Amino acid sequence: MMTNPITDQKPVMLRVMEKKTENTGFATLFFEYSLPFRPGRFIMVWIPGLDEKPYTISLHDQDRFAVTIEAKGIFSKKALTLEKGDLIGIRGPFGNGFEIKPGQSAAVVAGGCGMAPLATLADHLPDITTFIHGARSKEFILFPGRFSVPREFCTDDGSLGHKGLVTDLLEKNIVLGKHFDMVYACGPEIMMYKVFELCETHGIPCQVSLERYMRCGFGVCGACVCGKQVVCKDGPVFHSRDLRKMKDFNTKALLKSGKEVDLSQYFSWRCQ
Amino acid sequence: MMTNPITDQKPVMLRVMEKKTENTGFATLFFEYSLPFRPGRFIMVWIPGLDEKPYTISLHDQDRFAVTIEAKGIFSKKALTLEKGDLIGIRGPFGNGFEIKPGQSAAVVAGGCGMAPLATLADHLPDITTFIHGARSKEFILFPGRFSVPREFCTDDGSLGHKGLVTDLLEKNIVLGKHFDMVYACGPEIMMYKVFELCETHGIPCQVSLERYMRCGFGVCGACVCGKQVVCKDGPVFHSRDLRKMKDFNTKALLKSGKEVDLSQYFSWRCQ
Amino acid sequence: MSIRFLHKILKNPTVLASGILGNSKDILERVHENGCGLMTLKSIGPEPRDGHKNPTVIDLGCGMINAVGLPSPGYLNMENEWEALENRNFPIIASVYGSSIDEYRKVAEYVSSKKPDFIEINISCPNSEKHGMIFGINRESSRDVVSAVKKVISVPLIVKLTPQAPDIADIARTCEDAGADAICAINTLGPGMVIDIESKRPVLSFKKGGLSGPMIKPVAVRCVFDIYKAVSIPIIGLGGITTGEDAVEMVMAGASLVGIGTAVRYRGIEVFQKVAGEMDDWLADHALSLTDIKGAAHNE
Amino acid sequence: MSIRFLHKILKNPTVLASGILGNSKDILERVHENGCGLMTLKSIGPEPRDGHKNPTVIDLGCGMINAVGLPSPGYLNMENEWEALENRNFPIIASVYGSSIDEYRKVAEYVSSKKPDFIEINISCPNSEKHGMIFGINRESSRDVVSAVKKVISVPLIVKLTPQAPDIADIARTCEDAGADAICAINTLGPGMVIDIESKRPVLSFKKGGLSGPMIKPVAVRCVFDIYKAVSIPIIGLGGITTGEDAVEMVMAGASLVGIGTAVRYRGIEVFQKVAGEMDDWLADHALSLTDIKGAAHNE
Ligand SMILES: Cc1cc2nc3c(=O)[nH]c(=O)nc-3n(C[C@H](O)[C@H](O)[C@H](O)COP(=O)(O)OP(=O)(O)OC[C@H]3O[C@@H](n4cnc5c(N)ncnc54)[C@H](O)[C@@H]3O)c2cc1C
Ligand SMILES: Cc1cc2nc3c(=O)[nH]c(=O)nc-3n(C[C@H](O)[C@H](O)[C@H](O)COP(=O)(O)OP(=O)(O)OC[C@H]3O[C@@H](n4cnc5c(N)ncnc54)[C@H](O)[C@@H]3O)c2cc1C
Ligand SMILES: Cc1cc2nc3c(=O)[nH]c(=O)nc-3n(C[C@H](O)[C@H](O)[C@H](O)COP(=O)(O)O)c2cc1C
Ligand SMILES: Cc1cc2nc3c(=O)[nH]c(=O)nc-3n(C[C@H](O)[C@H](O)[C@H](O)COP(=O)(O)O)c2cc1C
Ligand code: FES
Ligand code: FES
Repeated sequence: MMTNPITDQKPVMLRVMEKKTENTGFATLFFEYSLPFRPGRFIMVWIPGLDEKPYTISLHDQDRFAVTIEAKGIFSKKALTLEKGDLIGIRGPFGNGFEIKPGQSAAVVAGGCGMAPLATLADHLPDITTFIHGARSKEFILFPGRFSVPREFCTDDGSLGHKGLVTDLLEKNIVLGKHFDMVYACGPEIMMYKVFELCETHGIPCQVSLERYMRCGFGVCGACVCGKQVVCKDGPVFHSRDLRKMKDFNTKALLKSGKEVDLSQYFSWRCQ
Repeated sequence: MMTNPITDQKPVMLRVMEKKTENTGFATLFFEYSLPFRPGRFIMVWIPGLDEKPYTISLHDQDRFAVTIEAKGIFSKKALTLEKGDLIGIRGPFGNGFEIKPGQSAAVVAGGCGMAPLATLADHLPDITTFIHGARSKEFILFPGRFSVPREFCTDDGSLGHKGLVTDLLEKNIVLGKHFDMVYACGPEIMMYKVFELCETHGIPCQVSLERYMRCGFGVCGACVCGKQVVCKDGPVFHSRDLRKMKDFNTKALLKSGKEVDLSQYFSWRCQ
Repeated sequence: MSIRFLHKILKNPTVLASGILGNSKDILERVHENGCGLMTLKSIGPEPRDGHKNPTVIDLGCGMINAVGLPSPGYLNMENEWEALENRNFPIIASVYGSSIDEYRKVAEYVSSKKPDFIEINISCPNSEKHGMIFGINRESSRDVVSAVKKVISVPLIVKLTPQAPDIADIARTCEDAGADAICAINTLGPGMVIDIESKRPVLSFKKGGLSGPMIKPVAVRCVFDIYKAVSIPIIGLGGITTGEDAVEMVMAGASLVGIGTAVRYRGIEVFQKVAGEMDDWLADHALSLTDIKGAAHNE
Repeated sequence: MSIRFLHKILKNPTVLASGILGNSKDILERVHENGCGLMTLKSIGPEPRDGHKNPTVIDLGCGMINAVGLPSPGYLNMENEWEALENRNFPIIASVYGSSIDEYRKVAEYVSSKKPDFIEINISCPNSEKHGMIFGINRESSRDVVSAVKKVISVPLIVKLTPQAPDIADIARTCEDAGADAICAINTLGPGMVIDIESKRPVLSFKKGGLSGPMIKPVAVRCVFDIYKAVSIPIIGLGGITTGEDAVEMVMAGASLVGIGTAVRYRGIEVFQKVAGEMDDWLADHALSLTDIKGAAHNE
């Protein structure tokens, strides 16, 4: 089957080329297709008859790309029942992606499924000096053996590495005198906020990747706004210089209805 | 005023840059604009509130082009009242244009206003060995002094050159042993038909430029069909190999209503 | 990909849209040679009409706008054309318009005597103040014109609908009940208007015109989808079809045949064989037949 | 290019279309900072609604198709938003929808108490089986909803119309007679449908959706042209406006202000200052004012 080019216009159906179960409740779907790519960008994944949701590109090389999905609600659970050869609709990529400057010494801080966008960053970034990954427990650690840079782990239950938060490890590194030109973080919003605060305290710029409910993916419908920012278009990656002005960062988000609510209320029905 | 690019889509208004009265009832309107050009192509000229008609490009150089219009009906008469600075709508160019092979020895045969498309051909064609121009009388000879190749003239009233038809002159040249690889002709359809017949008799290929009532200019509406040919798109220039199969050539044309009539009836309301 | 449409076997499901390339036998023959399965003539009216002054047809990039103004020699002035068409080796639809039920009946009855394979009544043309449009947006007038024409013709009747109808499915159902043998949808959309801002004037001499081509495809697909749910007679789906994939989409919405008009602009007269070939290829690639995919978008 | 619109002076004639970028003060403020003269809020309804499942908004190249499904927190659940908007330094239109006259009245009355600069009633949304559309295609229902709402609000009333009305000028005139202070035209066109042929399913979860963007501009211009002839209240013209030239065209058709929605996709939030700047430049080049060109396409 010849595939039409994937664009940010109407979805194009692609066959799952391979499916890899990462660990409890996570799987990676591979597609044979070369997307125009930058780490941190995302695609909209459509399961006809069900729904369409944004997913970060978690792997990208010459002739394939992948998304890594955590089973949460109806959609992601259904996505994980897909098998090799099944068709899925894709449009994109969307969003800005991470800002990368060669030669910068960088820390990468991933929480749970927040590993997905950071994985391609780590694949592409030459100068990671610290790579921190936190998860609920050992079984939830993504992509073992993938990266050349070793990760420092932490888990909620202490089953692997430090028992505690990724910010503990980041702070330790900073306090121990390690120099970072940039910190990249993705995970639960509260975690990203804590990373941001820590970075501000120590005068280190950071970039985090936000998540909001999305419809269009290209900055028109307003579903994903966060203060003055349009997450799908201006983001999903935001730099410290933006975050300082984003009073809704870690405080507010819009429900599907457009209702503005506290983040806790928002995440009570959204993933995490 | 910045001008939008002229295309074969909606008309773009251009200012008349210069107007040159050629002689009794003829004028050339110049425009400062560089069109993608081939001799024999035409544009649609729109006078807002009045009508839109096809005109051949009668001059083309680096940064300007021109149309040469003969005052006939309401439209062309109105066009000739336009002055420098007036706005006129233009879309195009349309049509195929003449087929030109370098190194071919060519005869060019123009009748009246049929000089217009042949003028740019003569400007571009290096190897004209015979250039014949017929007109009603001396005052109707177009573009004096323009061409490097001298013209052989003929007039209906004998006021300049041979008294008689362009085909007389063409035949004389052939009979005298002049060799032509190609004959290019434009003028009244009956004249072009006679040129074609003469060429067929002597085994010389020819190209003629036909005229039909036109609407779209790009081969959709069918106003201009001539047998199996769509004059605006497949033509207006047709080669002997087409003409042989075109049983409507010099016999039939469609009126505005789409009614198929004899050419004489057609031209009783069309120019010439 | 030969296919049966009512009483006729066609070489493929492509149809030349009415108003494209005209009525003379030669050009229709060329369209047929270029792979078209069924040729519709330009709509024929009761009186000779020159149509509007130019500009009448303008390309807009993702489609066209036109207000040709229903030029027609008038149904009584086409003897040459009918004579030539008598010896045709291809199937045709003769399209008919009028401004009253009487005119439709009169023209259709005469045209029927010339034995086209089908007669289509254009109750949807937006280009003329007086003609057509009114019939296609109203249930009663649609019914009356269809039953009047049906009584006087001896070939199957196709009714061509306008997307301006507030409920096109309802009109289609009404036409079916009144005796239509097939539906053709859609005619041009709109009307629209394009103003030239330098001259401050509408570009079309008639000011308003109908939209066609790729930009109307979503509306055409929706109309065919709605009509398919409402009727059991076959549908000729058209509006923006340019590629085999577009044609497949239209069939999935419910079309039996696919009309092509504006795409002649973008892909030449060869568009018919190209689209038919692309449909074939797509079906072969997917190991499906036309029947398999007809109306497939209606499955849950 | 500051301009008076009813009782308000706006910095320029550009208007953010309803449903684009939403209702929160911050984002509207950003739109204003990016050069927009008047910001319309996403339509507010009687009940909380999540809208349809995705896909809801798809780009088609020469425009978009959407069936967002009128998501709304519900008019009683927006206290945060209203509170924030109280201290705004920019003018807004609050857009309201309902599925009955009572709902329109109830929501509009409440919204009026929050003192937006204008209230717009969306009697034209095609995205929901139940809501809106029906009002805008019918003369009686348009009249009734306009006069009902007019009675209970204390800010000027704008009525947003649908191009699906068989005679939009007639609806506009009816609305004017019923007390509308301005007309907004047009809402999305269609509806349309896009089918994915591989999965054989309509791409939008709601199947059908409204078309917007460049491909609907000719219809929008024609509607504004028709309405301008029929009414004397001002018109907000929108549908496909992407450049200053598009805006000038819409003004020549008869618009007083120009709405921008889909073009945010093609030119970013900066589209407002870009379009306003391009309009200014065009007018300066031609030594004309907005007033000079308003309705200019109507001159013979
Ligand atoms: C830019 C971006 C990138 C992303 N990248 C990834 C990625 O790489 N990997 C990944 O796994 N996810 C990613 N996500 C998140 C992803 O889009 C989905 O939100 C996630 O997969 C959950 O979707 P779901 O439909 O399965 O869950 P949902 O259906 O949204 O369900 C989540 C939880 O909330 C509940 N719930 C759902 N709807 C409601 C409701 N209306 N009211 C109350 N409760 C409700 C469900 O029952 C479930 O427990 C990304 C999001 C964004 C914005
Ligand atoms: C490809 C192409 C290239 C052309 N190039 C040129 C060119 O370079 N220069 C040029 O001068 N012309 C050219 N023409 C011809 C041109 O398009 C016009 O046809 C010509 O200018 C006459 O137009 P008009 O409107 O002035 O005359 P028309 O209005 O067509 O009138 C011509 C004559 O017919 C009469 N008439 C008009 N309409 C009717 C009717 N319905 N019934 C009865 N009588 C009627 C008029 O009164 C007048 O006497 C070209 C045509 C084609 C197709
Ligand atoms: C120039 C032009 C002329 C047309 N004339 C007619 C006509 O005479 N009768 C008719 O029923 N439809 C007419 N139509 C409508 C087409 O048949 C067709 O319904 C419409 O263009 C949509 O199809 P398309 O997008 O493939 O062009 C015309 C369309 C165009 C572009
Ligand atoms: C995603 C989207 C959502 C919309 N939501 C609304 C809405 O809630 N209320 C409304 O009156 N119009 C809504 N519209 C219609 C627009 O306001 C506008 O009328 C239409 O899109 C045409 O303008 P445009 O071509 O500039 O986008 C919406 C349009 C889009 C594209
Ligand atoms: S998802 Fe529509 S604006 Fe971000
Ligand atoms: S002018 Fe329309 S086909 Fe030639």
